[in-house]
Amino acid sequence: MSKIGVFVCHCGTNIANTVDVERAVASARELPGVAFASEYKYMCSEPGQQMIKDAIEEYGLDRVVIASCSPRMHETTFRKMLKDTKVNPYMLEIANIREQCSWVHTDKAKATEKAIRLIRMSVAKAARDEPLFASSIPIEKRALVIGGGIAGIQAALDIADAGHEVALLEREPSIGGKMAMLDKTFPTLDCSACISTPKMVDAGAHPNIKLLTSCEVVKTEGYIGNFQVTIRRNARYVNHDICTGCGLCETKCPVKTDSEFNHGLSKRPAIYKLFPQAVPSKPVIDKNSCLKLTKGKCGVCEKVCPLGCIDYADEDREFTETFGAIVFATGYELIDWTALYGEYGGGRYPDMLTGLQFERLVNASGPTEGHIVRPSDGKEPKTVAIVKCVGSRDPKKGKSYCSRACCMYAAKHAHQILDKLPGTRVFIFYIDVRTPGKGYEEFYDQTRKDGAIYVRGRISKIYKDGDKLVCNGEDTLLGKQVKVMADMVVLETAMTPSSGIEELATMFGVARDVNDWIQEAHPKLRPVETQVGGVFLAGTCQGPRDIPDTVAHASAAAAKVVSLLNKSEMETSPMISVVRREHCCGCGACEKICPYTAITLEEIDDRVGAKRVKRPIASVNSGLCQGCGACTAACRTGAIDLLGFRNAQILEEVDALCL
Amino acid sequence: MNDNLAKMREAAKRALESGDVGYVIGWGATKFPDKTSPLFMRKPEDAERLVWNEYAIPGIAKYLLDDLYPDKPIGVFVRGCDSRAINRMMKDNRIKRENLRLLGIPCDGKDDERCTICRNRNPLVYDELLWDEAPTPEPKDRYFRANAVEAMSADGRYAYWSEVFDQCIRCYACRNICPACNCKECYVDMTATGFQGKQHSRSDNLIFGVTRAFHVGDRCIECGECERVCPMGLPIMGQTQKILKDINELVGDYESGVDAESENYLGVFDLDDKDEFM
Amino acid sequence: MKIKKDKFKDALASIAKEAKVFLPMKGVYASEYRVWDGAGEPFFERNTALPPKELLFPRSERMYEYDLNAGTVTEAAPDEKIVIAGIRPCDVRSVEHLDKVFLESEYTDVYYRARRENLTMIAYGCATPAPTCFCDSMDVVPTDAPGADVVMNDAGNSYVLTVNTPKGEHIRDLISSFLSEGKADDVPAVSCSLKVEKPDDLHKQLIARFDDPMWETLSDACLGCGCCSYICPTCYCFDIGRENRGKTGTAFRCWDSCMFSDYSRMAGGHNPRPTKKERLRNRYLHKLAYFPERYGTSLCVGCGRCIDKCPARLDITNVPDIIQGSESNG
Amino acid sequence: MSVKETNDPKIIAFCCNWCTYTGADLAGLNRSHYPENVHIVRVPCSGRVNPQFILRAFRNGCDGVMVCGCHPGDCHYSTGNYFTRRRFTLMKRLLEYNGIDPGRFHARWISGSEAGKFRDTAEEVTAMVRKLGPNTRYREYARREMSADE
Repeated sequence: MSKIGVFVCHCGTNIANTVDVERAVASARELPGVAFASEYKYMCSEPGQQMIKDAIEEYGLDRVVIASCSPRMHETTFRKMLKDTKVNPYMLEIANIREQCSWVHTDKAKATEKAIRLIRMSVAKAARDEPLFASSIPIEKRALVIGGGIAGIQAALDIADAGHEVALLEREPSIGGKMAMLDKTFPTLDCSACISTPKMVDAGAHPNIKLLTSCEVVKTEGYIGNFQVTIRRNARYVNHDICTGCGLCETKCPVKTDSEFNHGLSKRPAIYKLFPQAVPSKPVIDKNSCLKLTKGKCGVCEKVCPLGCIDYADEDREFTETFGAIVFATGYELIDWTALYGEYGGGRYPDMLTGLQFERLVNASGPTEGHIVRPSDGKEPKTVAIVKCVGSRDPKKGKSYCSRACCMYAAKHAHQILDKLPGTRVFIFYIDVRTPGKGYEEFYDQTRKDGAIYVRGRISKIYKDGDKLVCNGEDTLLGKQVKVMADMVVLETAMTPSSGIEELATMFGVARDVNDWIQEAHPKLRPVETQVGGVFLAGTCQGPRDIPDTVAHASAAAAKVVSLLNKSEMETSPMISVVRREHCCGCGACEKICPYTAITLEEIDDRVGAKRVKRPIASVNSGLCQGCGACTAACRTGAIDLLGFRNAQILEEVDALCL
Repeated sequence: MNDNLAKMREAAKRALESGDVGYVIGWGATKFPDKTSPLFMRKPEDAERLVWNEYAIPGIAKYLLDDLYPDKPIGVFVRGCDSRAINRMMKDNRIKRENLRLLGIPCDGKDDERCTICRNRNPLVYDELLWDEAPTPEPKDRYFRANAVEAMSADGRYAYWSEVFDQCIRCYACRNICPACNCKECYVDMTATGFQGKQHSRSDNLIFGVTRAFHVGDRCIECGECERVCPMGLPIMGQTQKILKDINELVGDYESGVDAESENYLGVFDLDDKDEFM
Repeated sequence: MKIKKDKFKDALASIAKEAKVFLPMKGVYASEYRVWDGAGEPFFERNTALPPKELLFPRSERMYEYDLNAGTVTEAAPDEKIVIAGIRPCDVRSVEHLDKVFLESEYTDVYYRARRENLTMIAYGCATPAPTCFCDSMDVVPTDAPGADVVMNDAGNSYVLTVNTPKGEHIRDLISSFLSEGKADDVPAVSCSLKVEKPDDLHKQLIARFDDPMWETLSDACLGCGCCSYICPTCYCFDIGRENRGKTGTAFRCWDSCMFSDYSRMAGGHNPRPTKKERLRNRYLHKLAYFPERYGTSLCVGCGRCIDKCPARLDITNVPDIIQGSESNG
Repeated sequence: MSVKETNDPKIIAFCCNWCTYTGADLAGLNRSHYPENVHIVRVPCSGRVNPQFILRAFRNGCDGVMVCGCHPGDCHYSTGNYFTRRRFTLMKRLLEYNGIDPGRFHARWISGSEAGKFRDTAEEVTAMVRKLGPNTRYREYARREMSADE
């Protein structure tokens, strides 16, 4: 028989005014299994706690019921208290007789009766409590940052600076991401490369950072503190161990193919660095355009390379490493407007650029060395139309959300045009202008003063007339149709999650929102965590944001990673699911319902008659299980149960209420 | 002897002679002409005892759970209903396809009310088909029991089910024949947890009835075996039909056991599921 | 003595004044011995789906109630007078067997005894054995029931009554106004179509063949449900449980079946009868070997219910057939 | 004491720890009053609630049952309540089909901030169940003299 101690709290007068505490105690004393019952003014106070400890000692109690405020208030307090006693901290039940009784009822007799019932329910549950022990899992003190844009670089640098090893993984041949493509950054107009390339170099040179460029995640197992991640390094065909990055090969390569970095505005060879300041500053061969690799002819680069770095036989290689924490910094892409906006020509007119193409065009290291000219004929435009919200805030054709950065870079683009080509007419078509950031509104004001013409309204159609791009739309403020004969159009298109995010999220069991951005654990309070322990978020993989926000987000994620990696092991809640092997039939219903992929089917050795057999049963990964109990309701047998909330315990509570 | 029976005997004999299967499950005669009993053929000559007539009604797939780790594959004659039972148990990870040798026998319908709602006379999974498929006649009202009960008042429904379950003797034949009731241990026997009272009282019998239905619910293959085996002749398909009817109403066409891959209704969800809760 | 069939219900009404009368009746779903409501028609054409044992040994029976607050235990003492009118001779025999178990062994079951003492059986001599009936192979005479208090046989437009016991005499007195003189010797003999040949030492031979492979074949199709046990008039296993509500509660017993896998499972998980083979063998041996060894008579009365209702159509008569077959072959 | 004498219904509410339980606590902080008949059983997630709990509650003497959790999309465990929704949509219909009055079983989404909704639901359900009177269906009486089955 259990020896339960019941302790009823007055909470000053909070409880005692409405509940007859003496009666509740007297009634608790009569309950089966109760060895001691008492009351006190403030159970959570030092003397209150001491009283419980003394009673445990004196009456040899093995479990405790405290009738007091909500367990959400003081369950942790009392668990901590029990750590110093012989009673296991999980042999504790709290009857909520304040928030759910004395505060919501007025009739003292009835409230007392209810308190008695609530205590009875807790006692019945407590009688079935069992000692539980928090286990600890060791933490591998290494982090994997997936994505080498500014978010990934910042997170990696912060974690590395805190003294932990980081692998910075990037599927492109260089880190740098989208920020490396930008010309100037709003609102300060400092040169993007000037501020991002030093960070890239820092990351590349940091003793705690290992760069994994041209790499992709292919598989992952394990859980917080202990992720085994299988990574594929795509073949580079250049031995980076000996390559010095002299660049001779690039100059001799006969192939010319579209430059990804310049968004097709220029050509690059088949052996190439992504951009001049690439980190690592060593070329790779694009196997899809290399003549040697596609047709077996050429081999020029191999001939010219003074160090013999070229290795056409290079292959994709997979390797598995263990990490304690993962940071998603997979960034964004621009929506493919050409597929969605046929009325804008669907991509047929070369003088219509996306924002990122314009960034390359206006960039001093870009294809035109920063001269704003039309890609079609190299002429300077006299009239430029900038169209915002292409694909954003357009649930019918694109995305319903606001891409957040476009208002500001549209203003920046206008400013750059007016700065480099004074006298150009710049029209900005907008729905709203949103400038919530330090110095943002001032920048927008300045752009208008510079001469940018803001027209409120969407462009309904863009078509070519001679060498003009005719933009039809409505000025909704004036209620008038407008027509702009533009020489160049810049579409500020929506941000969307990077391709491949679905596979990656699925691999880690991380949830995505309706737009496929990674779902944070809590939109307000846990913005850099996912619901999967040990997987964190940095930057635009969680949703559109600009550079300052991205960097802040990345540093926040790094702080979370560092605080995790600073521990050598981590305590996990013992209130998790357990499987009774002899009852489990291995049907897998629980496996499918688990939101954390914490349940897997495991083959166990069993005997059936004289036969030794292997049969599948559900197995709970204590590192992943969060104790939600969804699996238990899916199990028909009741073979899987939740510690702390066992089926039998809940039924006992039901029964106790019904007495 | 009809041609089909000859083909079945031949197939069973061949399978047993080849040594590819440990035994073959079919139907055998009893002392009573209108009853057959599941037959386990172990030797080629046992095939001669096979019968195939309008009384070859009993479902035979469930016996596969008695021998989960056979040394050799088990031969089973499969009609449409047996094949759905097999899909069901494969989906629930209880039996393995490689342990089965499925001899497909398109069914001609049996002398049983429950066969009138049959939607698949032809086997949906098999290794060989012993004779040509024939179209399944248009089934009668799939929810004939549930529709009748739904038409009653709430008090009427309670009275109806009370009358049914007052007669239930809790022999669990319905459970034991059901291919969707395929747990290793039944919740009924988990007395320590106490989900099911052992008393043969109206309430515990009703609770057994509802719980059984809910556990089977989205997995029910609509073979009607639960009713056939009930020694008290209770119309318990009325419970499972109700669940299937609701599922079909909620998410559209839903059938269990037509393949071994489709997810169970209660094993998945849709963000846009109907929300009847405020 | 005779009673006109059209007076039968009036006679029942006279009995019903002092006892609860049960008749074999058709139910909505299955036939059983039901409380006669004063109007219902008897169902004599076949034996009922459910045997009469429920009236002596209920499916679920409250044994005692307790109240720890008051410190009281109240034992159940069934005291209702029951008359079964129209119980078949096979079922009468089953009651005789249950008596042996519950009353005549060293332990007397108080609940059974209380009910049994209050029970009067008016047998109905069977004129229409079902195809699955084989009582005459199990030493039951279909038309006679020496264990009954009164035996009643169909004689055209009347029933012929034979009184066997003082309880029977009491019934005769209750209904005397409806009786007329008549002889019982004109009852035609009735014979079951299903015949079971069994050697006299069947029980010895069966025990000798405890490890015979025949049990496997016999149990192949068994589903492991409790149907046969629950509709068997002589299966008497029960389980005891408690319905606790705080400090008050009830102890009850309810039918159990040796065909269930958890029946013989021990607390540590070991099951001495791990598969259906062992379980079916146990049931058959109990009927045909263990009981005869102990009480000198087969526990099976040949009512045929298990053959009729078994979902897999298992047939207990196959057991003596196999023994007989191997005897005649060997 | 016969159950039919009083009409003070017992109502059990299985509430998820993160939303409804918190909402009920907030109702307390707000000193919102509701009937004493509603008793909360704390569960980590509405997805933890096995439909068999509901049957047990009716069997042993509850007159009304509530299952409450986070609104769809807000589950602390991200997907638990989507399964709850499917499970209890079927179960609610099945209970009604078996003659349990729909007024006796309620599934509700109540967030941690919806103290008012919790109070209103508690009031509404209590009123409804009180009107229906004590539940006798699926009820197992512990003692013979209390048996009052229909």
